[in-house]
Amino acid sequence: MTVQEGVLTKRRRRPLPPLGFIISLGFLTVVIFGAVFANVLPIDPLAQNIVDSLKPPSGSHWFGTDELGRDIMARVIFGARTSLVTAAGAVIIAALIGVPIGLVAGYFGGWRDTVLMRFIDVLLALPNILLAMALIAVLGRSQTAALIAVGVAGVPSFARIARAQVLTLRQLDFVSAVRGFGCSSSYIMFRTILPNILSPLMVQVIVLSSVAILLEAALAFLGVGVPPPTPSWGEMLRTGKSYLYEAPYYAVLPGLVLTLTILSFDTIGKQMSRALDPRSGGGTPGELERAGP
Amino acid sequence: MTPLLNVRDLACRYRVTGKRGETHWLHAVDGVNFTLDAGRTLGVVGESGCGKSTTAKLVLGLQPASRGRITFAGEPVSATRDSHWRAMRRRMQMVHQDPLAALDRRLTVGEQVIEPLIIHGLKGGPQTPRERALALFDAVGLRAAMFERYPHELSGGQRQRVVLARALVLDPELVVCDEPISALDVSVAAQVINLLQDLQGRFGMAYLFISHDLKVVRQIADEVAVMYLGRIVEQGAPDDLFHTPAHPYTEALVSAIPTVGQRDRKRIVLAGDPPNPVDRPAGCAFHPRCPRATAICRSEVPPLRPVAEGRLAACHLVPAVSARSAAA
Amino acid sequence: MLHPVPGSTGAAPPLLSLEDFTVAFAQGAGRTRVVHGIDLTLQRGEALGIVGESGCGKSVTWLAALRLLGKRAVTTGRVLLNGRDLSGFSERELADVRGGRIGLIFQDPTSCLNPILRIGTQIGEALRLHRGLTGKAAEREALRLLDRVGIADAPRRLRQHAHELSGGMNQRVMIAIALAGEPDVLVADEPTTALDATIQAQILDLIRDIRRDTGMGLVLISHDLGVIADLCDRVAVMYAGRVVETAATQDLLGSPRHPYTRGLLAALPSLEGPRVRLTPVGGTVPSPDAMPPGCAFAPRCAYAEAHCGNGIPVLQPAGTGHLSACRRLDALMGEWQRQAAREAGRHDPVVQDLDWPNRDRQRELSA
Amino acid sequence: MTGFILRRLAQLIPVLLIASFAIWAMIFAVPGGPVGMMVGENATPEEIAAATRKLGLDRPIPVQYFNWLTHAVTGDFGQSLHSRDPVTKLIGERLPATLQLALVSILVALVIGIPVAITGAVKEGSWVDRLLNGWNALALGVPTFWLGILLILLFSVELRWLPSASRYVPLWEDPNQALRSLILPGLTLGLYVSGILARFLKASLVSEARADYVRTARAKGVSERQIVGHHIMQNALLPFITIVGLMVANFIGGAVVTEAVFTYPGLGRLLIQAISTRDYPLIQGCIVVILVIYMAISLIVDILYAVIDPRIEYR
Amino acid sequence: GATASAQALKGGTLRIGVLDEIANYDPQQLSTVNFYVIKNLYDSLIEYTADGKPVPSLATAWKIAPDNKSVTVTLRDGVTFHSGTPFKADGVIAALTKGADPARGKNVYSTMAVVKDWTAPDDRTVTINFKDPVPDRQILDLLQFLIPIDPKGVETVETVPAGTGPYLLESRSVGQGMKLKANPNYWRKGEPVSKEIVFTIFSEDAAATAALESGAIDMVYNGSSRSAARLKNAGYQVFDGPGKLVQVFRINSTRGPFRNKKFRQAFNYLMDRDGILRVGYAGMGQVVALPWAPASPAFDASYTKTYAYDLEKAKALLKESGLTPAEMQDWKLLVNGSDEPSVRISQVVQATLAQVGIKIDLDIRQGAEFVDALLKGNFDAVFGGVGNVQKFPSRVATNSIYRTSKNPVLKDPHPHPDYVAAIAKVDTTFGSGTDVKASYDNLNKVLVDESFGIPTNSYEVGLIVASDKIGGITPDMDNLLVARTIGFK
Ligand SMILES: Nc1ncnc2c1ncn2[C@@H]1O[C@H](COP(=O)(O)OP(=O)(O)OP(=O)(O)O)[C@@H](O)[C@H]1O
Ligand SMILES: Nc1ncnc2c1ncn2[C@@H]1O[C@H](COP(=O)(O)OP(=O)(O)OP(=O)(O)O)[C@@H](O)[C@H]1O
Ligand SMILES: [Mg+2]
Ligand SMILES: [Mg+2]
Ligand code: NI
Repeated sequence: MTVQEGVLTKRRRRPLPPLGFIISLGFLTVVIFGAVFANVLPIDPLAQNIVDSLKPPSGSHWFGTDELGRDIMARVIFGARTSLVTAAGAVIIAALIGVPIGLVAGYFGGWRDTVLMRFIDVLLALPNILLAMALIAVLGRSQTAALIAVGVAGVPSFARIARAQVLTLRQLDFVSAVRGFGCSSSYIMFRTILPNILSPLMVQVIVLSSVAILLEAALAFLGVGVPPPTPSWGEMLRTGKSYLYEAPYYAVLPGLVLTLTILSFDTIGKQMSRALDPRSGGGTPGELERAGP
Repeated sequence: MTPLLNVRDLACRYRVTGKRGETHWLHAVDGVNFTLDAGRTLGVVGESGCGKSTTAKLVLGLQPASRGRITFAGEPVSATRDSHWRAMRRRMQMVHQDPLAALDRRLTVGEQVIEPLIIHGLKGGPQTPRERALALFDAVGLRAAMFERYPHELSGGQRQRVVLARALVLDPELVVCDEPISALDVSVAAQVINLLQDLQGRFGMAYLFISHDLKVVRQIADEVAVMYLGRIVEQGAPDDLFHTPAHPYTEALVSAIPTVGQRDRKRIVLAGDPPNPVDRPAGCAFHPRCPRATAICRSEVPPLRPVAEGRLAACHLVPAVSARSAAA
Repeated sequence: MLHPVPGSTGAAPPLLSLEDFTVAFAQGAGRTRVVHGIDLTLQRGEALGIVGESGCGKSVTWLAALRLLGKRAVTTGRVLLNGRDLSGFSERELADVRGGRIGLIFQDPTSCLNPILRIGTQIGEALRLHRGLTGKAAEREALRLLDRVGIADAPRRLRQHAHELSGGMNQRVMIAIALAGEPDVLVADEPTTALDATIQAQILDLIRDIRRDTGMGLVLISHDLGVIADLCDRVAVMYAGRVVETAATQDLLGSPRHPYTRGLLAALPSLEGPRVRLTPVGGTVPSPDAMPPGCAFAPRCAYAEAHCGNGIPVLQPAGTGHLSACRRLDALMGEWQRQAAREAGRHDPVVQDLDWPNRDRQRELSA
Repeated sequence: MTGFILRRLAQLIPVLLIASFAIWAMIFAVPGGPVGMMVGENATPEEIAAATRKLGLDRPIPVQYFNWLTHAVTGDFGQSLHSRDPVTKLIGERLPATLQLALVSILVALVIGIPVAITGAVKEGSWVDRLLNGWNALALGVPTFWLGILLILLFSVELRWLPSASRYVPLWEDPNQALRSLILPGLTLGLYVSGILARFLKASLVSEARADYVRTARAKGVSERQIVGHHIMQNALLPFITIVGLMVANFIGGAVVTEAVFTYPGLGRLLIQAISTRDYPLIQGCIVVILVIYMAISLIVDILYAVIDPRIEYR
Repeated sequence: GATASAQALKGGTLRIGVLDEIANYDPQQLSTVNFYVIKNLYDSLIEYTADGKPVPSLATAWKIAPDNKSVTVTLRDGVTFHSGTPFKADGVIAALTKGADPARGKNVYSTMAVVKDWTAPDDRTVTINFKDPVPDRQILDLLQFLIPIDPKGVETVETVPAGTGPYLLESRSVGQGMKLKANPNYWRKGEPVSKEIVFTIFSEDAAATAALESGAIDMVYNGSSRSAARLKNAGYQVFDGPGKLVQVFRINSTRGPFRNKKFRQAFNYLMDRDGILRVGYAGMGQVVALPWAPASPAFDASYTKTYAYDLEKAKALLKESGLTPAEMQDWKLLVNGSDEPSVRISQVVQATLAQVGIKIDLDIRQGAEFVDALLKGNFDAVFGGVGNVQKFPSRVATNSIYRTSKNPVLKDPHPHPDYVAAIAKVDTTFGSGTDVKASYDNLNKVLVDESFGIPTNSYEVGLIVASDKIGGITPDMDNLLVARTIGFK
């Protein structure tokens, strides 16, 4: 007598995704394309031309040049690489640490839950940016450090999502059923529960990607991110901010690209979670995952 | 002959936190005794929250009991998750209420039927896991073509068949069914009831069949136990028990069932709500709602004792018969 | 008791009637129709039962009739209350009808009450809206209502919240709220499904008593024929968004005239009589967006013939006050009568097991 | 209730102990110490040694931690190594500034967020809703530091209406000056938070609107307006309190970026400065204060929640 | 000289934007962050005019003994400390005692190295004795550096100012700024002009200049050359004092390829000094190849031409060094991340090096971490400004890289004995004859030959950018902020 019976026996036609989603996807594709193929493009983010410093956008330099006469657009394109690599690495780290923590805490409960969640609470109580800065202080300033710092800041959100999902799933009959077959705890955690929470975790990956990009940029903006001369959006904003009078485009254009990237991730993440929430008429987690077959 | 399942003085309590943060003990199951022979069906009925599901979990060793002893085919059942416990899983299985919830939406139903075999490392043997699963698909009346489907692509009845096939794939001796048809439509429920009976006829496993629907229990069970607030208050053959209930609670329960056939039947409507298991009434737990309660009911807990041929009841007002005649 | 057959109107118009009522849900670009043209009437003071399988449109029909389904639901046809069409009503007028003329109660009483408002506030709201009562007068009336629905210790209960009351009590509160507007009809959508057997009996008794005292009409939606049989004068059986049979309760239970109704009855286990093997109706209900052509029940029907697939059967008289929508009605009625005579006293399946995938194996198993 | 609060307070202690020890241990893992900054880059080894001894940094770390702890429990967080001022004084100067900014930002966020959420929820699916969704996405997606730059560019560089660098002026002392200073950072931060609040509130409004009791209210004949205002809103606001509380808690140390853009003297920037100068007592003090406030706010939120929502019990 | 124009100025509240939080009020911990308070809260014994002429301050007269082994100072009468204590010899002695204490001496300690002891024959006279004869200019530098401290307040001088200066501390809000008010008992007549100074700390140059432009402040002290250049064009007054710093590419010659002298010398040609000056300092300052400001007696402009940017010469030297390309690359350029010009010019050098095939990484560090690396000599190379370049040439040795003993970077024994000898020569050549000049020339030759420090340019420190309403700005030898003469036109 469940509603789902009626709904799920037939797969419904899904409406076309909204325009914003398509634009976002398009924009991200361009950014990712640029980041991946930056090396083969005929651009050099490091080539200095001190005589031509701080020139406004023109035919030869679409985004203008920076204080060392480097092409801002080239730096924005290579900056995408920095941002995306850092964000991707950070999200992977966050997931690799956070998900097992959440799984163990949620599945076993008891003292393990208490200990792990206290740890997560501490991480959570410290604002992300401070946590990341503290870690960078320990690790020294480098891309790896930024990546780890942003990753650790993302651990709590993965842990909590995983835990919350486990807590609901653990109650479900199909998990009890698998448990009833006499399998080990790790089998249930990693073979039964984990695949079932992959979809919400995937959404979290997308959501966290935008958070990670933002956090990475914020760190660079505060001067502790990926060190120069490696191009980085946040660093460009940081430097650009001190040339607001001479060269307003310097801070504005990279900021625009950064903002659009974040917005795109956000839009895509939202669309995905809408697709995951059956109540908003998308489908079931299972459906999204197997969109292929 | 030792019974397949022997439950003695089983009890289980949960710790619950009260309104002001104080701890209470909720006695979900409180001294349950019964036996179940191989190949037989024991039906358990009772209102919501009376401890049916808890009993089921205790019997399967999915949850530790706070008191009592369970033996399965002569071996004690414990809830410690050791290799013995795991091995025991092969011999006892559970069927849940909502078949959709009991299946992993992410795996094909075929994979899920095979899963227990994989977990128990039963990959070799005379049949491959796939052959074995297909044979069971056949037995529960599913076409082999459905093997590759996902749970949401099946109907409710078909899903429950998958759940049954999965429960049977390890060849268990006991299947605990916790309200296996409550989530199904009337017409589909009938299919599953029939199937359960047929499978028992073919494979000979015992059922512990839990339901709040007396009519379904009567249809399927060889013996019925009526639970009230964590205890069995009456037990016996279904027809006898439902036609001539001995315990006042059973009587009220039976009379409360709206039936198609009889209109304007005299109903015993119990006053009040089912009591809170956190603060059990003293004496007979049923006394606050019992139309016939007397002083002794308020003070003394009635034991479950034979009251007629093959019938047990826990009520002070029902005269006991001698142990000998009960055993006959 | 005899009821006028719809169409053969008596003197006064029926209290409530649906005429060719359909409901569809907007689904992406298109629409899925879930209720396909229903004709039903309810006389003043009558108790009408609606039965049918899950998803057949029992709830949707009545919610849509009162426009409680939101914008995604699109209805056609007419809903007449005392002869006036509700579809022409403004939101304001409709608000007066809801709770004022037609009271509603639902399946899960606890979730149907606002969790953060006191019981008293929620009853008071209905009293204010429909009877203009506030303050002391409202409180007095609320106490009376709680008393009426059999809640002891009413003054205290008024100050409590839904989660502090049991399910049965909450359903009583829901009834009290429904009664607050002194409606002409109570539409009860599976009011006891979520409740225990003993509590269900209490609620059914309560509804019966109130009806006896107030003469209020009742539409009782349930998938449990037993519950309907207990309370209703007349029953409408729905299948896949249509009414397939309607008759006085005794008549319908005693001599069902539609294969689906017969199947439903045969699939029910019973507490009485000898234990017999149940006869399930094979297959499943078609989903609203994949309706078979012709009779929706035909694919599951043991008596179906080729022409059942052409054209939708309409309700036709099958006795006094008895309507059934089956193309083979005449043929089957004769057959069933003969069969009944032949097998009087024996308990045999009424319908054959049809869509059983392994019918042969099944026989072998049961042998 | 008292028991509940006491229990929650007791839970605070281990968290603080663990956190403070972890931080203490961590800051010693950090390269560079406070001495260099104190003695300057041209200092001689003698000066360095003398300064190290003076700060007690030559003692074993557990001893230092224990020293700190014994003082800290009496409320004495020591002196800043850098300015030699008591840590409590330094924090005490920054905290009101931080709270003031948090207050203004939350007000901005509420003023923008609540109407956006309600309109979006009431008109769900319409073009207005889409527009507001877009607005929300923008509010969330635009990095505060970029928005801050744009605002400065517009209001300070171009129009010269407002100062580009904000100062802390207590609102009650000079409201005009204080607001001039707070308006840009408050807007920057508030806009971002309004996005979070609006999204959250709308989601809970929409999900509450689907709840059964709303259907009951309609069936009772309650008007649509009252259903939104009375039934849905009240229920949706409950979880909303948590979010607002969390946001405020997060502002205490987490508004660093906005503080940096507008050079606002908040607690976050004090901490960053302390980290950069390796001012150990100040780092510890700041973090402990941030943690305590965070937990205090979440405790207050929990209590509020339990007081308002009849379903919640104190645990 | 300022007094005359001060007459025409009006007092009032002077609102000054600064970029640093002061470390403390100790006048002996003189670092750029304290530059804006020291000369306002304290007075030194003597002062220099912009062209290096000593003038009296708290000392009314000073007499250097003929053997250059002592100096006798006569103290001003009628001066009181802020606490009300009269200024006497004990105030000078307190400062001398503190300065000679390695634990408390701070910046003064190294300058005090030449001092043997001191005596105070009476309240108004102090005689300072030296271990060895000390050149005149170096003695004057010491007197200019010595700031009398209230003997009662010497212990708490870090947190409570204890001077005789023209202003009193009124209030301070850490991280935000401070307020000074005029010292009513100040001994210089008619000064201070402005009755109140409000310092506002801006974390960024841009914010400070924006505040100046919006009229929220009257002047910015110690802002960047870049915004000064921009504001100058916009009609603001820009004052650069004589106390410049010289940016030096400091090389740790004890490490890796830098042990190779030819390799180091190549860097003399690898510095695109013009580019560095433009990118780093908006062209404000001069390109230099020696660590001297133009005001320094050792200043020699010819070196700048000789060692101009020349990749070919550099390549030739690199080749001569005999190092393989792989050996040349294995190092990092340490960068002070808190200093924007350093970040920029380090990137310029990085790019230049890439052109001659040397790929290096930047090791950007902030705050304590950077100072720590600097103090421990934990780097291969780093840009760092050196001070005291306008004073007696051997004062350059107070900068860590140029230190002759206990050099934290080069360690002991000093790897460049020629340089140590050259400094000693300068220190022991008295008078003003040709031998003095010769000792300077020798030092310059050794500096470029050893090449462990490659000066690139001089740059402004303590730049003052003021609105046109402001007048009466007095230059200071060290470019400290001297606010007592500043007022409104
Ligand atoms: N994990 C638990 N923690 C606390 N109380 C529990 C827990 N599980 C069950 N209970 C309580 O124990 C009692 C018995 O629960 P049980 O699930 O066995 O009832 P049931 O008879 O199966 O009811 P239903 O018919 O509703 O399924 C109930 O009051 C229930 O609230
Ligand atoms: N809001 C809705 N949007 C789309 N389809 C709906 C909606 N509500 C109901 N339906 C569909 O309408 C059909 C009829 O539903 P309805 O709730 O009336 O069934 P029912 O007969 O009341 O079943 P049950 O016994 O389960 O309550 C079902 O197929 C259901 O899936
Ligand atoms: Mg149960
Ligand atoms: Mg329904
Ligand atoms: Ni009738």
